[in-house]
Amino acid sequence: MTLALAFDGLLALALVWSAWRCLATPRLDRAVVLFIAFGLLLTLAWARLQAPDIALAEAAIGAGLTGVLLLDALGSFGGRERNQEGE
Amino acid sequence: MGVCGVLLLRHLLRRILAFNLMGSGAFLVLVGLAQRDDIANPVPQAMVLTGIVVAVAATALALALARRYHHLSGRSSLPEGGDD
Amino acid sequence: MIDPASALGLSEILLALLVALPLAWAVLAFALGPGRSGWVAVPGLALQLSIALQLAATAIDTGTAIHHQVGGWGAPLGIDLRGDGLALAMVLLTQVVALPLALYARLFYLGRGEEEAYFWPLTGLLVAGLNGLFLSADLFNIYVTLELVGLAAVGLVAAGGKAPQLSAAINYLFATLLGSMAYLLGVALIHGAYGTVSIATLTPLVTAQAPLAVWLAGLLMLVGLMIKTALFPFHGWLPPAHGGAPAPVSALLSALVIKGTFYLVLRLWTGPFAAIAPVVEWLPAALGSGAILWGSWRALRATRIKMLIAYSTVAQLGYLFLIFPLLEGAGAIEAGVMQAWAHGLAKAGMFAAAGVLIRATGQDLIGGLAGVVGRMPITLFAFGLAGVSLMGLPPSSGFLAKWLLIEAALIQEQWHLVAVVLSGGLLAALYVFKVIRQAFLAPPEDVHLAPVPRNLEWLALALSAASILLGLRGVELMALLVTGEVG
Amino acid sequence: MKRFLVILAAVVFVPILATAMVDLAPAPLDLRPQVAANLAVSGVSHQVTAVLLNYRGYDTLLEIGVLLLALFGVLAATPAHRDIAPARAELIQSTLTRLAVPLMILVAGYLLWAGAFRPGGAFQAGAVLGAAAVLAHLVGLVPGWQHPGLWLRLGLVMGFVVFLAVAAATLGQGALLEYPPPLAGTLIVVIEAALTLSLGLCLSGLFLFLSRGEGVES
Repeated sequence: MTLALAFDGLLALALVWSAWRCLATPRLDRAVVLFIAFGLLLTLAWARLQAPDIALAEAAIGAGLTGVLLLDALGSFGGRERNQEGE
Repeated sequence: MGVCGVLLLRHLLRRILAFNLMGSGAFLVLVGLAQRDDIANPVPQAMVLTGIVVAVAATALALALARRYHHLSGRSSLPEGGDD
Repeated sequence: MIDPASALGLSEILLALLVALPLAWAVLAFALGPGRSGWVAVPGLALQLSIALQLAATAIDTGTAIHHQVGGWGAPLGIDLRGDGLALAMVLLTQVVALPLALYARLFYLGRGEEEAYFWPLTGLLVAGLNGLFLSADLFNIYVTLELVGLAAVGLVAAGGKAPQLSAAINYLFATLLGSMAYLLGVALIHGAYGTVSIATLTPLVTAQAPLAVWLAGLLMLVGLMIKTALFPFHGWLPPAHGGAPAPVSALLSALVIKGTFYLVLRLWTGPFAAIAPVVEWLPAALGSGAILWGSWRALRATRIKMLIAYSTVAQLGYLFLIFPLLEGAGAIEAGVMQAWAHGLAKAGMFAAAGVLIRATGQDLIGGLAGVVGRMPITLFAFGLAGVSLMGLPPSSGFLAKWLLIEAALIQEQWHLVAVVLSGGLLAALYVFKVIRQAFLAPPEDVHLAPVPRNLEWLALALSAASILLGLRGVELMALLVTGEVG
Repeated sequence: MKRFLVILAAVVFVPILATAMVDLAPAPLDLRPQVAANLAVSGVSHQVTAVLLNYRGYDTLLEIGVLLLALFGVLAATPAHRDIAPARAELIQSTLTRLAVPLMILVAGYLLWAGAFRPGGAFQAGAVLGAAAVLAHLVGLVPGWQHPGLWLRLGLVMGFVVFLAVAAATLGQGALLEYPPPLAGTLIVVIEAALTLSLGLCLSGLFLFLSRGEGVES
């Protein structure tokens, strides 16, 4: 029981941390990768919340498809904006 | 949980990321609060499934607009201030 | 009280059709492909208008709201549709404005296949979303309709646009998504607190007991919807989006889309949150007053005609939110709905007229309108009539709306609201005359006006005239509003 | 200034939200017994699917509308360009993909079938189908889409049309989407099958249409 609780606590921390890093990291490509990691962690969280349907959908749509869309967009935006980011 | 990054970040792609994180937070609240007794509740779970599809639709539209804008203007963040 | 699901009456079937029909012609329009799709939209909208009229008549006759239990389950397990006076009045407004605008759009997009191709499917989903929003009695279902409306509106603004239009669309998209997320978090908290999202089931529960989470939810939903309604100071996204889109789109957005979220604020305020809302009743009114003054001022300063109209929308929205401190007394809802109608018709007419003027003169600066009075008297008359309604001169519906508002404010001795309404009318007069006066100036010698289909002008006039004439026939609308308030 | 205000708002908001959620008393209403009690007549034995396609099927109908809407929006915002030759991938990758795609289609079929009584269903299956198409596109087996032809358009809207048609048909008998209990299972399977195909097409369409209009540079 305590092990499960510790796992949940760790998972929650990891979720918040990856979300924060995803927005705070200066590099866009890293942000996208962190977002996909966030999606996978979220999948785990849904599984812990006894929501296997959502876990499946999150893995396929949330992390998978959205991730691919983002990566593809990243490619089209190219490396140019890193210098615009300074604001 | 409180990811209010949409307002702060300038780069379009980052704002789209922030929106997705915000949505995930709301979904977690929806399901988490409904099963405080640790027994699965199918009603909010189905709502979240609906919500995920809506979110991916919104994300795709946002990406399409952002890419098109980038393509046309060469910029990846919106100009400050309105015009008249 | 509610009929068993097996014995559905005709009006209950019609209620569901109001959502199903536009969905059907939207996908049909897409499947048919560019060029042929307009033909399904107009009959579809005409049918919807007749359904809405029929339902309104039924509601007035029977004096009760019309229910429809989707899936036959009934709330809270299933989702209910509920057409009471307020909802039907807004549905009717939607069809009344959308049908002439669809005719207008057919002419407007003539020979522009590429731009037209996605106008119809997007419009169909927009109308379906609006009808669904007005009729739904389920908070989560309303979230889905909100997204339907918001994304359709963004798609319409963006369609075929250049960079400035896209930037407006993107800003609009983020504003509307931020609003929906706040709303969704509110719904999540409500569901957590009560275990249901059905409005009818919720109302007594919230009245009985409202923990902190529910207050927070109410606040989140209120702010989210205000962002989506573009209430001052959240109005930043509206003028570029409404001012930058093609004329039929601007008209749809200004006349209808923002009314959807206003309706929702009103619905929640008088429904589930009736017990806790009065604590913050000054907030919408204060922001509304700010909107009237700031929007009118910016409209006066605008140099481009559609930006002027868009800022005028910001100002006119302000009146809608003045009613909230007055809701405990009589007449406030009537004033709000009358204002929604008056502004919806007038603003649709005004954007339609502006579209004609811009098409004819080939540019959109107010300064370029000199001399159009001689060439296009009908359009200018349409613009003027819409202006009369916005100013609130009798006998227009705008006058009726402002009169009802002032009357309610006087009864409850809210003098400052009276002052805001009166000064708003004065400012509206100033910015409308700014355009009209320019049109009466002598034209420069070498002015060439492009030919514009005459029917475009007549349609603009029809919308504006409707806004005036409604002032004479407001009684029916008022009769509709009182039905089903306790049902 | 703006930055400071937003951070301040977030710092104030998060503890309030947390307190509000911790303080919350148990909800007075619990729909779980109702969901379970009506499962027998809902036509499926998995609770989430029952909510999704029966009790709250109307939500799902509108949600497919939102997905189509995003597709229309993407199409409207990105004008078609001349065809671009798809990038040729390495032999190994493309061979692997050739193997993976049928496998993914199989998985999608399983998920669809499983949805009736265990986790899975049209959305997950559609997503897998969409991912398969995207993968195939990335290694050059499927070219990017430019103009949606008639058949593609029909495929994209088919799921929605079938769903809407069932809704309209049930409207005549009872309420919107009120399935007659003996037929409920069949109707849901028909809707789900059509939805899976269209969802797959829509989701991959979102991807495949996205990159058009930028063909000149890539």
